[in-house]
Amino acid sequence: MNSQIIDQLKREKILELLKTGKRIDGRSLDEQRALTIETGVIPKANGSARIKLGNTEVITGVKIQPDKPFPDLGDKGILICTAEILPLADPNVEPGPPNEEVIELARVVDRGIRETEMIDLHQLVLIEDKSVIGMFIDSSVIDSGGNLFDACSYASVAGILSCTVPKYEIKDEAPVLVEGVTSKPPIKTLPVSVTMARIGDYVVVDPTKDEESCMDARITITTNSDGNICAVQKGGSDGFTAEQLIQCSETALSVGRKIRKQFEQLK
Amino acid sequence: MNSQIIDQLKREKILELLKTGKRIDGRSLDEQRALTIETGVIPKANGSARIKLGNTEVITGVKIQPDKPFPDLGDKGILICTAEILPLADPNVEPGPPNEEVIELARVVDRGIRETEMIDLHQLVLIEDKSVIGMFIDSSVIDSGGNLFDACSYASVAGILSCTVPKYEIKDEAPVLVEGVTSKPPIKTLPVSVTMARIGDYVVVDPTKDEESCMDARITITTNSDGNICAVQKGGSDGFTAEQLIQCSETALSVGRKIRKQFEQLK
Amino acid sequence: MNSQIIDQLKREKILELLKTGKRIDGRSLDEQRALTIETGVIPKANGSARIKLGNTEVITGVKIQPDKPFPDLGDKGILICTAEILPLADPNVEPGPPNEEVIELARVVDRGIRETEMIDLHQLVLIEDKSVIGMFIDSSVIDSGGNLFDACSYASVAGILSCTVPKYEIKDEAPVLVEGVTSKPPIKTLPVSVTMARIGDYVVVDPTKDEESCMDARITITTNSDGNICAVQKGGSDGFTAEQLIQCSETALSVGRKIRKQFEQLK
Amino acid sequence: MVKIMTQLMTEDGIRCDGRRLDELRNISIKVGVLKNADGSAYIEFGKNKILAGVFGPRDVHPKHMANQDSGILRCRYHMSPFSVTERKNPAPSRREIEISKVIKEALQPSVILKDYPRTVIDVFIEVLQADGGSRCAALDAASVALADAGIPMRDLVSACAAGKVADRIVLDVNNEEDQEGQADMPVALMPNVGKITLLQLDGMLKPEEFKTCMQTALVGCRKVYEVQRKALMEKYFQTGEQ
Amino acid sequence: MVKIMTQLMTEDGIRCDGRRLDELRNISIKVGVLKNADGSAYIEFGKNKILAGVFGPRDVHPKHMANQDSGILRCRYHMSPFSVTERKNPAPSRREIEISKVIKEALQPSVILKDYPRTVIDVFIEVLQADGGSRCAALDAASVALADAGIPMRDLVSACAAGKVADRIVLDVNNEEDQEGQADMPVALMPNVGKITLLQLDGMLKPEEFKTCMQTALVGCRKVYEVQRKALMEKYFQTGEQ
Amino acid sequence: MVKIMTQLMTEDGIRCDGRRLDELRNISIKVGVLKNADGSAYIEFGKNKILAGVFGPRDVHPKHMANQDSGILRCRYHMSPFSVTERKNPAPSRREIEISKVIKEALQPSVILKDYPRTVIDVFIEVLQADGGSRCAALDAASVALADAGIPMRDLVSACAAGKVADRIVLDVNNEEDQEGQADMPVALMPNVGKITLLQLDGMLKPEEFKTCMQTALVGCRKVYEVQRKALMEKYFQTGEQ
Repeated sequence: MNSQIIDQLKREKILELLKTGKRIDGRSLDEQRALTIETGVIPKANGSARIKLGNTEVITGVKIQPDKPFPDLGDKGILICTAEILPLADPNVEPGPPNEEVIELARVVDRGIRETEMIDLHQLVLIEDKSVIGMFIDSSVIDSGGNLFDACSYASVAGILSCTVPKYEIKDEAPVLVEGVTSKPPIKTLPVSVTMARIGDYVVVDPTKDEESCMDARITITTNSDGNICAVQKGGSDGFTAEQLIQCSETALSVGRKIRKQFEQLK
Repeated sequence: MNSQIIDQLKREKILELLKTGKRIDGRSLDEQRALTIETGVIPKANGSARIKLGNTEVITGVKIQPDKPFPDLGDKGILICTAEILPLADPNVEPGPPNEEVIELARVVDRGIRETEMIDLHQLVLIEDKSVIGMFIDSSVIDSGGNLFDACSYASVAGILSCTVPKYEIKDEAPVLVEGVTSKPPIKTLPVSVTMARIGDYVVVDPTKDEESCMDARITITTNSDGNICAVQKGGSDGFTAEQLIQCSETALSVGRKIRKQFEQLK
Repeated sequence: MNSQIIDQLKREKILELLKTGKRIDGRSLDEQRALTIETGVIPKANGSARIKLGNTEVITGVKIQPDKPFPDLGDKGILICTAEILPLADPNVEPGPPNEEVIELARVVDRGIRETEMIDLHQLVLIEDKSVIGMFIDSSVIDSGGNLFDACSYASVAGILSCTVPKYEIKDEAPVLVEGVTSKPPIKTLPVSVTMARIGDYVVVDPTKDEESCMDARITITTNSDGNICAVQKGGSDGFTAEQLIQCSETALSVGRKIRKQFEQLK
Repeated sequence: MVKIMTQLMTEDGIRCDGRRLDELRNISIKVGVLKNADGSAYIEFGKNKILAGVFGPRDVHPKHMANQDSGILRCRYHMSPFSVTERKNPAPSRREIEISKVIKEALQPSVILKDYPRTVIDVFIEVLQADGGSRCAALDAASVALADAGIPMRDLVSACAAGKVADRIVLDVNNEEDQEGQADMPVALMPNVGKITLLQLDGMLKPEEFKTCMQTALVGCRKVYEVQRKALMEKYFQTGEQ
Repeated sequence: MVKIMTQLMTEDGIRCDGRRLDELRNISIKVGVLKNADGSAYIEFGKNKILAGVFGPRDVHPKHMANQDSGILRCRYHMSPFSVTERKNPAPSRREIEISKVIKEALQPSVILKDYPRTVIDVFIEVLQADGGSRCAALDAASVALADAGIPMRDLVSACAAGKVADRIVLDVNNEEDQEGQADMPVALMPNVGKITLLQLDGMLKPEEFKTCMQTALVGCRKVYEVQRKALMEKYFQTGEQ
Repeated sequence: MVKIMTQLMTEDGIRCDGRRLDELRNISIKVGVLKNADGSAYIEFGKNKILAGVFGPRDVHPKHMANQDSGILRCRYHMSPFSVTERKNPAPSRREIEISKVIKEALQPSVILKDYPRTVIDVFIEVLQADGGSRCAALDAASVALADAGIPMRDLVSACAAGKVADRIVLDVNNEEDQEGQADMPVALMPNVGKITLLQLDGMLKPEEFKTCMQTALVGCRKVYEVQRKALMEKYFQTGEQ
């Protein structure tokens, strides 16, 4: 209850500022917070990244290991992105099986990377229908400061870009690791997720935790290097107008280009 | 609490009527509610039925797919009947894993069909000990108006009777679907489940939800086409006399014959 | 709360006695309760034992069956010790998945038998990397009177000592039981677990439930037939001094020798 | 594994099920089909067969989930084991949990929850047979079921997908188009208020296509709205009930 | 897979374990075998070895499960991992959950719950070694354990199965007869009240056989009752306790 | 399967990672690394990389777990899926649950819980990369995080393992030594109070070796203590905060 009153007061303050074109932390409406990316932070993983997006911090580790393909998908390797919010990241998170928020987070991050076709999964097949390479991209939010969707997506992309893929040979129908030989993963494009929040009549890019606590609705749009829109997820308890959404798609493309430049430097 | 008082008043009213040989809905004591059966309601399933028994409504779908046999049962196909009460069927049902009531419901429906040997499981073997046909008969209660045992049983039997079994050939020890060739399932007998409730000194057939809320004990008896008694389950927090139970077994046979005629028309 | 006051009073009483070198049940500080061992109590199991340690009572059954080895451990059979506290053993135990206490209990019992290398697991291999013998040693506490660690450990050891291992032959790469031929399990040493509780400045061996309810800390030390210390687990919400722990290790050896004599008679 | 590739579209824009680019599948909605639920609806949308039942406003259990200032909305989207080609495990999958959440958030703007503090409105959706666009069809049925339960609402919610198939934008993607096509975009609209309350996209669209696709879906939503409206009218005015 | 078919009965009606048609297996019951439980019993019934422990009446947790007007009875039937031929997973199976329910409902008529509103009586049953008829043997032990706990009761509950083996009705079906025989019918009786509180059947019986089978089981229940009674007498009168 | 046996020690007592018998791996601790937690620390201990975050004292949920006379301490030790060689299932294993318990009991004597009745202090530990001795490193970080959260404490808890490798007692067992060596003994010490709050052992030690091993570990704990102290000093005195 108390926190509802505080959220209400926050909202009034935030809206007042937005009317003058400003945000609490001084950003313009379509401005992201600073993104810093560090890779190779988990040397035991095949790829890893620790990213900060404002006060939000995420660590991603990538594990690569031979696996059986999914039935009916024998000509593709396996790619699975997960996300969890560690209980040390947020006073309101409780340990236990993932709730609907976390399941949505993980699935949206996964779809952004899957639907842009970032990785050429056909190149991860060892024996068709029998043995493929599996890539597990696990993201852990370690400090929760808003916009976990983009933060987990950026950490996952950076983790993948930092990967070295081990080589496997087939012996007696079973994959055997070839020591000391690695390659880069088969990257086709760079997905960039951009999340926006509507607060009243204003749409802001990369919302903070405070902005999220009083937003009306949320939209996450993932674009690829060719300027295509590949994945969208609307969230939150209210809606958008069609005009707002078209505007959001344009913002996602323009903001996305800046982030993509940061990714280019990791390649 | 409130509802306990209401159940008590209901019981008094129901008993008063029973003394004059009547039930609230005008039926005689050994009379079932009208049963309507519609098959083929889920065209994507191999068999399906939607049945109404008074205010109770159940949908059953049958899925048929190759499977591995159970260990030590390599000469038999697989038959599994399940049942669940959808939360939209009843204001008191909560989503979540099945509780003891639902587990009992599913197991009693399954045993009725299994113990009468409705299906000749030996005819569902593709390669002994290696590959068999599995039949999954899943029932969902969509409106709960009492006597779910019989309703789920009838829907399951009707679903099975409506089945077309796809043909599988063995190639390289693995079953492969033969498109466009189907057969009827190997039916040996028609099981009919009849549930009765004891309220005071009276035993009524096919209890409604109101009758169940104030019954003393319950008995479900399943018979087959040859007039054998094949499965029995007593429930409820009180008991029966031996005489009552013998009377119940006779009622189950006579009422069962009427229902079986409805099943015959589906063959 | 009430029970906290009672625990406090118990503690005062127990400490008062300890100052005079006595315990409530008349034992000296380094004296165990009487241990009685009965084997063969579950004839359908491959081995079994029912032990009483004071008021604590445990039944262990051993099941032996062919299994696949763990990956990377293809030259060893499988040994798994579990433990559970049945709800009939203790008014405070609730049915349900094991809590942290029970998980610790099971893992400490398992480690005591594993780390002493009681069983020569290499002798349980049928085909290296493919097929091995698995031994499942399941302990159920049926009456809880304190010191479940030692009680479950003794019951497990006695259960193993009472085992007859069936013979398996390999046919078509699969293990087949050879009827009527059995052998003793390949025993290398006899582990003995000794648990001590610190109450104030005193350390007592084999604590009762009352002593446990007011102890400061607990230590379980398992030794083998050669007088080695092989497994240790400290528990409880306070600590020990180094001197106390060294004293405990000596007590574990001396008390252990007496118990081991009881085990010797089972061989 | 042999995959038989269906041709998804003829050269003159006729789709694999015979529809034109901007044509909806057949839709029929029945209102008030369940006796126990406070409100209910059954929809057939192409091959989708979906039931929705609504209970509430009613007390919240467990109580600590209640909101002192407002009612809450809960939603469960569930698929029957027999609803899809391979038998589905009846336990809710992660996909079903996500869809439950987006449906809840798509319905929420339409429901006036402020009037019912400390209560819950439960929306239970059962997919008896699934086809492409099942989340939209589920939403359409759920919104009608909420209205049937007498819940005060700002508007109905009408949902329909559009997508990209054989390089062309099409309305109301079916199962084959969803699986073999290039993009699928489910959209939900409050037609009178003009708010989009659900928008998802899987696939690949150029910015211009994104706009066209959304507009196409919105046209579909408005068509669906007419079907919803007619179904409610039929129950409440033609049959004379309440 | 080679199955060795045991001959279940000789021509002159001697069963595979040497019993006559109407002969019970050996039964022994010990009362008060556990120190922590408020009441307890241990039964050996053929090769069944089963413990039952009772706690209560005591407070209900969680509280919302309590009944203001009456005590409640809970029952857990559980099989030890080593109780059957193949090691059993210790988590309760669906079969164990169903048996827990039918045992609870078989005991309930015998227990006077009205005297203890807002409380629970917990019956915990552990099958240490399972043989045919384990649910009946479990019931027999549980009823004695309830009496040992001093719970006010209308009667004991005495249970025993009958069945059909090699076309003949037999008393007290053992494991081989259960698996290879034609019918198994567990029955529980309150012997003085004359109420049947458990009746199940798996198999195939003609209507006449159904009657004979039930009567046969009831005769068995009365024999079991004598064993239960003697076991309680031994504890409470011969040893002079209480 | 081919196992490459590392030689764990040279004849003149140099270990596989180049350390001497009594030499710790590199340790670095950073205090206050998380913005949301009330207290936090990050430790690198050899190849271990571990985060600890502390919340509280705060209200207990569910309430019935609260203690009227004292605060309670909860602890969760969790390993990231990418922290070990084979990807780990994110659900907590039995091993992680046991380690959570022993860490909680190792920290408990250091925390003054009596001052905060009805509250909980939550310690959350995340192992980002695991090496030998991860439970000790986790404890070291957790104790610093508790101090950083301003929780009143009697002492820090400093933890370090010793073990037996190639027949010699060594300080601070690494991953290879843990897997191929003869014994691993994690120890936690409250250095000023002189209490040992964690002691475990897996392996095989003669009684004399047991003593030496424990003393070796205690020397290590005292060295770790200096690193913990310095890390806290750096945050609270050099940077001038608080």
